[in-house]
Order: sequence, then C-alpha cells, then structure tokens
Amino acid sequence: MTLYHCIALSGIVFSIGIYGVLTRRNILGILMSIELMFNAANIALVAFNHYLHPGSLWGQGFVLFVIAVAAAEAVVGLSLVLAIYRNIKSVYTENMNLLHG
Amino acid sequence: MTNDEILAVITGKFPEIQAIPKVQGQARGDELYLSVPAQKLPELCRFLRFDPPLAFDFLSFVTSVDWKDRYEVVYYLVSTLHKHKLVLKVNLADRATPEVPTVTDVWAGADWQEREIFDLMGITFRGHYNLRRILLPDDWEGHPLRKDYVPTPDRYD
Amino acid sequence: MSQTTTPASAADVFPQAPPEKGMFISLGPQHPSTHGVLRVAITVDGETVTSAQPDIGYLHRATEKLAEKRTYPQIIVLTDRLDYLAAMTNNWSYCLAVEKMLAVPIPERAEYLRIIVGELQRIASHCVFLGTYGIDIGAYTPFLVAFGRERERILDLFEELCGARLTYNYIRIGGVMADTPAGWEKKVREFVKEMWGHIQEYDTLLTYNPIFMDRTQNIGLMTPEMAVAWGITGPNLRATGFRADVRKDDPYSLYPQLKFDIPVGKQGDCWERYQVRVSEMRESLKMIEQCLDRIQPGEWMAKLPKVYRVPAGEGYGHLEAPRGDLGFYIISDGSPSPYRMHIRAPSFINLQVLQQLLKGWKVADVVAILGSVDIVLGEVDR
Amino acid sequence: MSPSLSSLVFYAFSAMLVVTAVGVVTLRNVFYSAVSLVAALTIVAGLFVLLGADFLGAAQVLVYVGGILIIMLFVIMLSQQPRDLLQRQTNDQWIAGLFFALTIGVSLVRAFTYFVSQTPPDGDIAPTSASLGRLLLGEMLLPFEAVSLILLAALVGAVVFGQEKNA
Amino acid sequence: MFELGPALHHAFELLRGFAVSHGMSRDAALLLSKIIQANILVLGVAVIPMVLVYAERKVSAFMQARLGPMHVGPWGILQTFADGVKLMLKEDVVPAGADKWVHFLAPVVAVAPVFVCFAPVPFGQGLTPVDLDTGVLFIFAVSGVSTIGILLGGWGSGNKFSMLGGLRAAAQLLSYEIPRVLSVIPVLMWYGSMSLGTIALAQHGRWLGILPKWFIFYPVIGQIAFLIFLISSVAETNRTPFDIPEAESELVAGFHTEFSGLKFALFFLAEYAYVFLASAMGTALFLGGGDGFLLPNGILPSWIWFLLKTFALVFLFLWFRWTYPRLRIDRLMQFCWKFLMPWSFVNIALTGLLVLVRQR
Repeated sequence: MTLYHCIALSGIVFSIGIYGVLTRRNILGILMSIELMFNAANIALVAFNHYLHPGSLWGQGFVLFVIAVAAAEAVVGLSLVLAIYRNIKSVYTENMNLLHG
Repeated sequence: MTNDEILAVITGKFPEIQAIPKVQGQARGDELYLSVPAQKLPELCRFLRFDPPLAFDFLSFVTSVDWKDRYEVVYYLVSTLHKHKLVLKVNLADRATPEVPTVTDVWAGADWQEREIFDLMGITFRGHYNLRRILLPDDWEGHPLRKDYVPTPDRYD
Repeated sequence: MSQTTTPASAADVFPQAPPEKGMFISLGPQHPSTHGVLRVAITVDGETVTSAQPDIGYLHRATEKLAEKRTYPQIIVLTDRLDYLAAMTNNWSYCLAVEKMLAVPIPERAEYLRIIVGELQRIASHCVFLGTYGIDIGAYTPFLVAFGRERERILDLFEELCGARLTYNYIRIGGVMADTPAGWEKKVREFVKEMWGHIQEYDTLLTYNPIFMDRTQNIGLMTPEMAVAWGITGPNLRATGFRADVRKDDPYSLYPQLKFDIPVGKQGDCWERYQVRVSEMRESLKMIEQCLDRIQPGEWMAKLPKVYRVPAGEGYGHLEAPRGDLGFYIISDGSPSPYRMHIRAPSFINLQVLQQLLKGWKVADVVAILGSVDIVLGEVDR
Repeated sequence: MSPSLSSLVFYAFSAMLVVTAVGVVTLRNVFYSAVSLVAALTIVAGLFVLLGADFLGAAQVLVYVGGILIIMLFVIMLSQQPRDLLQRQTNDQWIAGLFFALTIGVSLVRAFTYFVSQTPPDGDIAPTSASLGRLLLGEMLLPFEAVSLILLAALVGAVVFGQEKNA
Repeated sequence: MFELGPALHHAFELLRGFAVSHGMSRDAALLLSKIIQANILVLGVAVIPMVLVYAERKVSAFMQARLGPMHVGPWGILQTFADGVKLMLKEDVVPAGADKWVHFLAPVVAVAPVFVCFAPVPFGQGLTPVDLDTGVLFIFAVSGVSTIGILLGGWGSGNKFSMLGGLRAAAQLLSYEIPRVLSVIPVLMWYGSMSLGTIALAQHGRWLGILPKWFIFYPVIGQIAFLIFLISSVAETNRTPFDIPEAESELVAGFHTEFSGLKFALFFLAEYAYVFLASAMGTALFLGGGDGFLLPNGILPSWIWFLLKTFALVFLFLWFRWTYPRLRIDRLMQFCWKFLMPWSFVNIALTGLLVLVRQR
C-alpha cells in the first residue's frame, strides 16, 4: 500500500481510459472512457497528497475541482450527444461525417 | 307555447308537413307528433333549432322502429327555454336501402345514437362523419333489432 | 328558470374524424380507472391528447331486443341491470312510462315510498362515484368511507325492504312490491341524521383538499352550449351552470310538493362535476326527511287486473336518474309484450362528449376527466 | 487500521477497479459498460476513503454515481436502438490504440517514480471535512468561485443544446 | 437505566479478549467483531420493514373504518411474515424481451445502499454502528445510488411503458434530492459537524427548563428546515402524494411491474427501509436523537426514545399516504424547483445570519 502501488494503479486505469477513447465506436463509450481517465488522475492526486504532504489538503481540494469540471464536461457532452442523436438517429462516430464535405 | 301554436308556426314555414292525429283508444303522450318526409328533415331541423320562438335546442333521443312493411325514425325534441316538446317521425318505405340525412350538424348529441341505429337497425345516415358499427363487433352480419333478424349461432371456432 | 342557450359555434362543438399524427395509446378495456369494460383509443402528440375515440359494446346484452319477447312485468327485471349502481331509478323510470300509457292512478303512500327509495338510491350511487373518483386521483381513504360505510347502510335498508342489495325490482307497475317492514322508517330517519355529518366529512377529506383541487379544477372545461348540443343531462350538465333537472322541468310523482333546490356549478370543470354531486346528496337528504314527515300508512299498490293489457299506441316516461335523464320510449300493439322499447340511457349520451372533452388536455388528466363524467357501462352498452 | 489489513483491502480494490475499467472499455452492450462504470467509480470512492480522503469519497459517490452516471444512463436509454447490440463496438484501429495506450501508461508510471525516489511512510488517517472546508473558502477561494462559473456555463449550455428545435 | 450501548461495547471487549487469548491476532479479532456488528445491523434493517409493512396495513385500516389483517397470528402480527413467504414462493417471471442481467441486477442495486446508509445513524447513546465524521453526506451519497436501481428496473423489464415509468421516477428522485440536501445544511451549519452522533448529542439539554433544545424548536430556521426535509423525504421514497412511478394516473405502469416473487419483495423492502431511514435521520437531525422529554431522563433508555420518535415520523409518512391524492407529474416538478428549492436557499441564508449573531 505504498505510493508506488497507487501510481501504478492510476497509470493502468489511465491507459485503459485512453484505449477506450481511441477504440470505442459509440460516442457514449468514449465519454465514459474520459470519465475513467479523470478518475485515474484523481487517484494519483489523492495518493500524492496522502503520502507527500499529509498535512495540507491541497491535493484533495484540487480533486474536488476536477470532479466539478468533469461533471460540467459530461453534462454538456451528453446534451450534445442527445442533439446529434436527434438529428442523425445514430450515436456512432463514423456516422457523424457531415463536415467531411 | 301549446302544441297548436307550434303546429301553426311549423306549417306556416313548411306547408306539406302535417301532424299525426291522436287515434281514439290509443295511448299517446301529450306531445305534438309530426310526420316528416326524409328529404325535408335537415332544413326543418335547422329551422326548429335556430328559430327563436321554437328554440328546440335539446335532442332527447333518436330511435327507430321496424313496422315490418316500413321503417320509422323517431326524433324527440325538447326546448330547454320554453319547456315544450315535439316528436318527429320519418317513414322510410323502401326496405332495401333505408336512408335518412344526418342531424349531427344540428345537434351533436345524435352522433352515437345514429351510429347505434345504423348498427342495430341498418338505417344509413347520409352525411354522418363516422358511420360504422358502435355496439356490435365490426364484422357482424345482419342488424339484430329488425323483426326479421335470424340470430346466427354463436361460433367459438 | 333556465337561461337561453346561444346557438353553439359549429367549429368546437361538432365531432371531427381523428387526426393521423401522434403516438397511439389504448386505455382499457382492462384498466383500473375506466369503471368497467370501456376502451378509449387516444392519439397523443407528445404529452397532449389530440383525439380520443371511446370504443364500447363489450357489455352489450341487447336489452331492447329481449324486451320484445317478455311481458310488461317481466321487463322490470331487465331494467335492474341497466345502470347496475342505481337499479331503483331504472325500475321507476320504466314503470313511469308504462303507467303513463295505462293511465292508472298511483296511491300516495306508494309515491312517497318511491321518492324515498329513489333519493336513497341517488345517495348510494353518488357515494360510489365519490369513492372511485377519489381512487382515480390517488386518494384511497374516501372509497372505504363513502363506498364502504355509507353505501352499506343504504344497501342494508334496501335489503330489509325488498330482500335484494343490487337488483331490487321493488318498484312495480302501479305501485311498490310490498309495504315497509316495522321500524324501517325510523331506521331511515336515523341514517339521514347521521349522513349529514358524513357529507361534511367528505368536504374536509376530499372536496377542499388542496391537491385534489389542484388535480381537478380548471380541467375538462365544458360550456353550457356544448353540453346541451351534445345532449348531456344530469350532474354533468348542471356543473356547467345550466339549471336543468327533470324533477323541476318535467315534474313527476309528488316532486312538485317537495321543497328542494338544484345545485349548479359555474364553469363545468372536473371539480364542479364532483361538487354538484356532493351537494345533490344534501338535497336528497332534505327530500327524504320531508317525505318521512308526510308519509301515512295506507294503500301501496293500485288495483290492477291479474293479466292487464297495455292499450296500443306509444308513450315516453322519463325521470332524473343519478347519472341524468333516463327515459323509456315504449310502443305497444295491444299484446302483453311491447312491440318496441327504446331506452334513453344518460351515460351512453354523456360518454360521447369525451371525443370533444379530452382534446388538448394532458395524458395525466384523461383519467380525471373520464372519472368525473361518471358513466356506468351497463347503461352505455344496454 | 493496521498496515497489513489496509494493503490487503487496497489490492482487492485495485484488482476490482482494473476488472471493471476493462469492462467499461470492452463490453459490447453500452448499457453494461455504463453499469460497470458505476461499479468502477464506487471502488474509486472506496480507494479515496482508504487514502484518508473521506469527504472526497462521499462527494465522489454523490456527484458521479448519484448524478452524472444517472444522466448518462438516461441518454443511453433514450438513444439505444435494438440493432446496436449486433454491431461491433470497436473500430478497426484497435491494435494501434492498444499499443499507444500501453506506451503512455508505462512512460507515465516511469516518470512519476523517477521523481519520487524514496517511498515515504504511511500518513495518519484523520477526518478532513472541516479543514477541507476551511481550505476551500480560505486560500482556494478563487478556483472555488471560478468552478461555480464553469458549472453555470455548463448548465446553460446543456439547456441550449437539449432544447427541441421546434419547441 | 439499562442503556444498551455501553453494555454492547463491554460485551465486544470481552469477546475480543477471549479471541486474542485463544491465539487469534488482534487484527483478526477486531475484524471479527466488526463483521458481527455489521450482521446485527443488516438483520435489524431487514426486520424493520416487516414491522413497517404491518404498521402501514393496520394504520391505513383504522383510518378507513376497517380492521386490517386479523387472521394470521393474534391481531394479524404474522401477516407480513406470511406475505414474505408467499413472495418467496412466487415464480420469478422474467419477461421474454427483458434483459436478463439487468432485470436481476435492478432490485439488488435498489436495496444494497439502504443497508449501508444505516451505518452512521445514532440509534442511542453509544449505539452508533460507525460514527462517521461525514455521516450526513455519506447517507445522501449512498442513498443516491438506489436511483440507478430504479433506472435498471425500468430498462430491464423490456416494455416501453415501464421504461418511461423508470425515467420519470429517476427524474423525480434526482430533482427532490437537491432540496433534501439543502434543507439539512442549516443543521450542519448550526452544529458545525456532519456526524449524526455529535449533532444528536448537541441537541440534549433544555431551554428554560422545559423546552428541549431540539433543532425543530429553533425559531424560524428549524421549522422550515424540518418541513422541507420531510416533504422531500416523502418524495424521495416515492410515497403519496408523490407516488408517480406506480400510479396508473398517466397510463404508465410503474417501473417494478415486471418483477415478481423475491425481486418484488426486495423493491418493497427498499421502499420501507428508506422510509425508516428518512425518519431516523429526521429524528437524529431535528428531534434530538436519544434525548427524552417530559419524563426525568433516565427512566427510559435513549434508544427507546430514538425508536419512539422515529416511529412517530413513520406514522406521519403513513398518514400522508392515506389522506392525500396524487400530484400530477408537472406540478410535482414545479413544486420542487419553484417552491422547495428557493425556500431552502432562504433558510440557509437565515441560518448563516444566526450563526454570525451567535459568534458575536
């Protein structure tokens, strides 16, 4: 249960997130993978705060802001997806090629 | 207004409509009974409905009778303002395709009652916006309320 | 003393064919709030109803055809099953029509008994409405109180009187079946005294309940012109502010001697249709008290030969049933059974207004409006 | 909690977290991946509590699991079509993606460990809500107000995008 | 007098000492006692809904001029037990078009959070299972998870109507969670702590000897906070007048119509457990937890007082159900966003002022 274990875990989850973003066809899948990446970062932040600066709580404060921003991003992203779905009746990234000219 | 005044007003406007006299020994209500030819019905109804002294704004009910040799459609009208009543009777001699113009454009209340008469007695109402069977299933053959109706055996196939 | 009715504007009153656009929902025939086997086909555009087409006929028993094969006294049994929540008034209306043709005088005690029993039946029928309408809107307690407690008391009184709780055929052509058992009038007087308090209870429990008012006020509005044009009668018509009651306009039996007034609403919304029925219960109580004060022992059945023949001809008798103007149009050819009998069923005619009334309201209001019109399918399908 | 017990719990949590994270990324049915994301985020909340951030764990569950994921499930339910279940969920360059993800992951971990040489001792676990509150409204007041602006902007944006055009 | 809390602590001390003396490491003994405590809590939370179901049937019966269940056991006490057995024996129907896994998962996700939520609740003096420092926030966070259970239920049943029911139920729960959290903030501000135990303890004592120092008796802020909390808790537990999900009012069957047998029993258990949880929180936050009034404190132990007050609040929930009709869905949302929320903001501002005045 050392700092190194936490960082390793955060790295693994982050790479899973990236893999998800790059390979998912469904845009909702991509949004979820981004949530995963946010959480990986949060784990690392909390771990650093716990091990390197136990006294101050700056790390945890910062994680709160990350959660808030992630919430804002997810809400806007989802309403965009809904708007797109309403127009082209599909949530698959390759169908969103209106700008391909 | 008494029956005679109503009769006077109506025969003034429609000379060929005459009242059905009360036969001695036969029971009959105190309303005024009129016999009306089918094609004059819409015009008469509009007159009865919107003419101020008559103002028959309430159609109590519409029904039909199968007298074996002819059909008869009965309209029972009431004026909620003057409290007087009137019964219209329309005789349909031809039994093959009995047809009467609709009155739904004058009294909306006749809508389902005409559909019920069409369903159970087989009299079509020209101009009705939605004339199809109301009580019996749509694929039912025959009209039960006719005197010559032979009930088809129940089929539970 | 009814007001003049202006000619209804054609556009909003007359039925049009249902539009095609929108999602289709079928409410019924098995549905908790259609009070029996009724299916309403509703097309919905988003949340608002664009068209509603009630589909009836599931309870059609061809009463009118059956009547042509039965003798006059036997038909009384058929009429019980028309409006199965108000069998007393069905029998009475049929007997009125036949008595009008027979022109036989009815003894005074029979008339008073008929009024007492008819008004008790009106209270029982309105109790059923009150209970089921509470459930439609979501309040379960009024049902147990109104249906469970009050109506049971009335049914017990009827059971003591004529042995039946639902299909009484107590009122016969020429009078009533039998005289009242000993102490019956005292029991009715007790019930009436208690009932005043119970109606007060309904007001606090449901009528002035803020959520109930919020669910029913200004919903399902109906104008007097529209009501008269559609041939609506009974509490639904009076709720629109149009004072019309057969007991006053075309009086029968001893109603002219009784003092009672006609509760009337203002704008014909669901709440007023409910409110008119509750105040009608109070009027019925007043009438019963007056009848109980005036009734004297005496003859309760007119002198009629064993087998009597109704003279040939036709006759129309009608009265103010709990749901509206219930009438029987009988054509007789002198034989022991009628040649043709037509039943003017108030629920059948009141129900067709739904095609017009439901338009434009939200889906959640459909149940409230349908419940407030208070129809009974036995009477609709005949 | 004594060190041996907490490391045992930590290993269990991280194993579950990796499994559910892989589930999010690879499950064919988007609905199932959303459900596994719910599991993943609750485990992350557990990890926060394990690392002494109890207020954060509760906040994470409240905001993520109780808020964002429900809206995500809403959108999935509204946009799910029967034929989606049949199609492949991954596009064709998944090998390249896998390789790229691995390099990023390994290089990140190497970078962290490079700077942090010694492994410091385990800090003590103390309730953090009160001090976190004082911190947020003390030195971190500026970012606190800035985030509230971001949230407001997101709210307005969501309403604008979500509106029916013909409404 | 016979306080249960200290007695239990002493018992667990003995147990741990006994285990350690028999060669079990301190850690294992501690873990063992924690597991036993958890089991006691889960058992308690499973039993309470049984009592509540019986109470609801009896209370609604007496309100409706009838007797309620009388046959099974004396005064129908075993009725709920019989219902439970019946539900277990019922066939567990999974509709053809339904999604098997989600259909199985829905009741689990709906029920599991309830057991966790009872951890920080102070049942009496020393009887708090886990006195979390972030008690109140923890309960709100974990009870939010059961909304997902309802969504899964709606989606898992396969038919369009129950999905719509599920969406509407989730929308209602989400929007009423906000005023519920906001209504509790004044209490936290006043007592400066989120742990339910400390808040309940801080409300002991008397004003001028008679009026107990409960938060509900604080001049304005107490009543407003309590009312908003109560109303939004009724909405959170989907009970009348907010029971849109299983109402037939808009032709939509509720989200849990496709569940039968044990799964339906779980949804049922979740609803009643949440009612008890809401009343327990109400008692701890607003009615001073185990603090007795009138009788000189000491006659009745604190956990009896806590149960009495909680059942009083539960009676309120039952009372609402059998008197109020149902709100329409759009009026319900309007009531939340346009009435409850502004008032809770006003209340928070007021409490802020009072806290400032108190500090002077």
